[in-house]
Amino acid sequence: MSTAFYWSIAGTAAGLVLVGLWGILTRKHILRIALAFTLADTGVNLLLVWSGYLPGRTAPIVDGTISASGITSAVVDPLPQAMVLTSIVIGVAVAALFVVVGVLASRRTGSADVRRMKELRW
Amino acid sequence: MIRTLTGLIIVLVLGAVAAAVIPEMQMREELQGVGYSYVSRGMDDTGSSNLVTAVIVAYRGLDTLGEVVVLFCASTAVVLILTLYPIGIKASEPSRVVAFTAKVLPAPILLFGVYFIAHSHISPGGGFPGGTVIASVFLLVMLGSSSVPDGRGRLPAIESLAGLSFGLLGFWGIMTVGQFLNNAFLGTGTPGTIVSGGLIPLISIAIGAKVASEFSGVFKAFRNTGGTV
Amino acid sequence: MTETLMTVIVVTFGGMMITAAIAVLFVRDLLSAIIITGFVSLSASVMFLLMDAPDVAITEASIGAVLATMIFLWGRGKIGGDG
Amino acid sequence: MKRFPAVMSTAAVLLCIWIFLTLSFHPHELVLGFAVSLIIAVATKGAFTGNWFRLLKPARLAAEVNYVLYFLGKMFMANIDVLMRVLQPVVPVKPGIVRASLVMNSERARNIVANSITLTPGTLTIEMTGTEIFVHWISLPEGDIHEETQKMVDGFANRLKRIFE
Amino acid sequence: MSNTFTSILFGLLGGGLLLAFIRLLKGQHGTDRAVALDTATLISTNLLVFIAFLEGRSMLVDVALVYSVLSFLGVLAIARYLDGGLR
Amino acid sequence: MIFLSIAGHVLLVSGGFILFTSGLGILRMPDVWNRLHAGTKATTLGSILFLAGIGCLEPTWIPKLFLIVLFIILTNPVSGHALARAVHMRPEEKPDNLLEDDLAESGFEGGEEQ
Repeated sequence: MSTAFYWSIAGTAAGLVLVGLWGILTRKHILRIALAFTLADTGVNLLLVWSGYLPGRTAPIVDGTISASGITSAVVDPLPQAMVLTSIVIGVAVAALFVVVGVLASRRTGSADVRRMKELRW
Repeated sequence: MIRTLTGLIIVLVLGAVAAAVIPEMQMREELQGVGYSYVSRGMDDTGSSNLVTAVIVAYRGLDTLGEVVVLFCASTAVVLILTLYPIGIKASEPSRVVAFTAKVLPAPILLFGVYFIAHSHISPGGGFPGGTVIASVFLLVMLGSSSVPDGRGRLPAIESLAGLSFGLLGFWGIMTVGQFLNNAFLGTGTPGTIVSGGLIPLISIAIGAKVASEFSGVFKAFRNTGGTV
Repeated sequence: MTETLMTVIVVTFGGMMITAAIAVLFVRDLLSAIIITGFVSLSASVMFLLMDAPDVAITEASIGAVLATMIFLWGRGKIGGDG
Repeated sequence: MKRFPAVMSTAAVLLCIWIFLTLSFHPHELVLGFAVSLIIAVATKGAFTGNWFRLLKPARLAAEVNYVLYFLGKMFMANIDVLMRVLQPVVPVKPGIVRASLVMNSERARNIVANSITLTPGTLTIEMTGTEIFVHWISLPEGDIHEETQKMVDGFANRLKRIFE
Repeated sequence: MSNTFTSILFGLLGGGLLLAFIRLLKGQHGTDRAVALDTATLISTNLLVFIAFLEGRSMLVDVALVYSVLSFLGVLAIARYLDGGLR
Repeated sequence: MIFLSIAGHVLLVSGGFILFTSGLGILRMPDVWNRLHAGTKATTLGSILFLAGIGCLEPTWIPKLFLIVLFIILTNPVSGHALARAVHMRPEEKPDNLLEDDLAESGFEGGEEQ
């Protein structure tokens, strides 16, 4: 019982990644694929932050509530949080690029269906 | 049909892998390795109360510089593609209430953005969220009008200036103590006050300005190609 | 905060997020899919706060709620069609 | 410098917000906050508050307090109303959109009226033109609907006129 | 603050959130879903403040501040899209 | 102090109940405009009461809570109004149970007035 919420966070994150991947593989509309990509992105970010989470501790910001001496036993790991912070911003920039390229490709082929975008095939 | 089936199989296999691997990650009770080192030394090394900002700006400052470059490339690509292949639809007029709100609310939201950037070393926030908050002010102004806001030529200037100052702040460290992006040579001050953390506030301002101008540039390119924004 | 309570919150939000994620793939209207994606981002922000990551929560809220939604709405306006 | 009072009052309000955010009276914080709020106020041309110094006269203060109390009372009634409707087995609605005239000089006052109407019993502003306002009723009032709507709009507008004109 | 009381409050907020979420999934049109999103984000703002209160750290309130401001902007963007970007 | 504590608890419960009502209203109301009624009014008052309750229990947080309340009061009616107007702009999604519709009679379609 004591760690149920810990594992349910991981389950949520992994579930989001899987749902996103499934969407990327099976959907046809290019924007729907971009949305699924965003979902998978969110799931990966959750998983990363979860890997640095220690139950029962608090945020890694020093103020009146935690003392500077006992800090190593009071806060969660700041390193994954720092990575995720940059990853989120990159994620949205990549999504923007995805959407813009998708819009142009659909303009050229006349439909938003990825199966008809032959130029993007390899 | 075959597509759905293939996707389902791949996802099921990956799910099985995840179900096997994730429980192997034992729940930790203590900080270990590099995380422990950052937490135990962070306050003394950088003078920043917010250890996440300390990691982003000071310990992993070089990574952040690279990451800002990636962001720059992505936004430049978006703007470039949209400039090369313009697609135009006319935007509609907003209602009066929305137009008035778009005149009134930018000031306090800008203040929030500046607050998050300037207090990145004391409270949650930092260059990235502060920059996006400021960019969303630009978005609010665009939502409240049907025309393109001016500022042509100013956005790229701010963007280049911010990137340049990030680099120069790094080189300042080389000049004084022979280390790129060293932040402690200015003195770290008393943690928890606004003037502390050495270079961290300055670098946060540079990151914030860069993120804000890049996203604003993307939105401006969207607006220039017409459409709903 | 007791652990039971925390478990209930996390399970509630996690269940909502996964349900919403599946709904994004299956809902007929693309605009609705975009709105539901916004909801997933906002729930993720609450999850980040529960995991004691306020910086990440702020970033996710600002980006997921506004910037990503705006980009997808732009694309929806340009492409059209629901699939 | 026609906008000087507006810019200064915006800067003052922004400085208050800054102090509320930081909860600190350290000189560095105050100097930084003052500089930032001044820059933002100049950049946004003082649009946040307009000229608030004019609103601080004692006679107007009484009108403002009167308006706020009236508005809060109405908002409380609105929620009781919505609550009563939602908790019934069949939600009783009688919706309709009614036009009312709203003639005020100040764009600010018109917007305050529109937003107040949105937050008060059973009404929602749908559209506002130069002289008219369109209100959606959750349940149309008894009697002549146009008269009742006009009475409701004027309840706000007349109280605001004492403040802004 | 007693445990039962906390549970009651979480029940109320979470219940409201779940009801709004059901509307978000069920809603017939995009507009219904946008309305549900608006409500759900406001309830979540209160939930965030409550979590910060239970953790006892005032800095977490900043998250609720950003959340309330920016969720408004998101809903406004959706509304502006709906009111005639396509015509 | 005991008075503040009691007031805080009462405010919290009433605020939470009103927020719950808003969710219920969103689910139960028959058409989109009536849902907006529940969504804007109830959440605004509910947030005010709930945050006031938190403020009673933690008096040092009052400034920040006040800012949140201020922003909710400033922004919530605007988003409600924008959504309501958007519904009217989309004829295919407009509810058809209106007993009176002056706006459609006035021929207003949006976009053309200055």
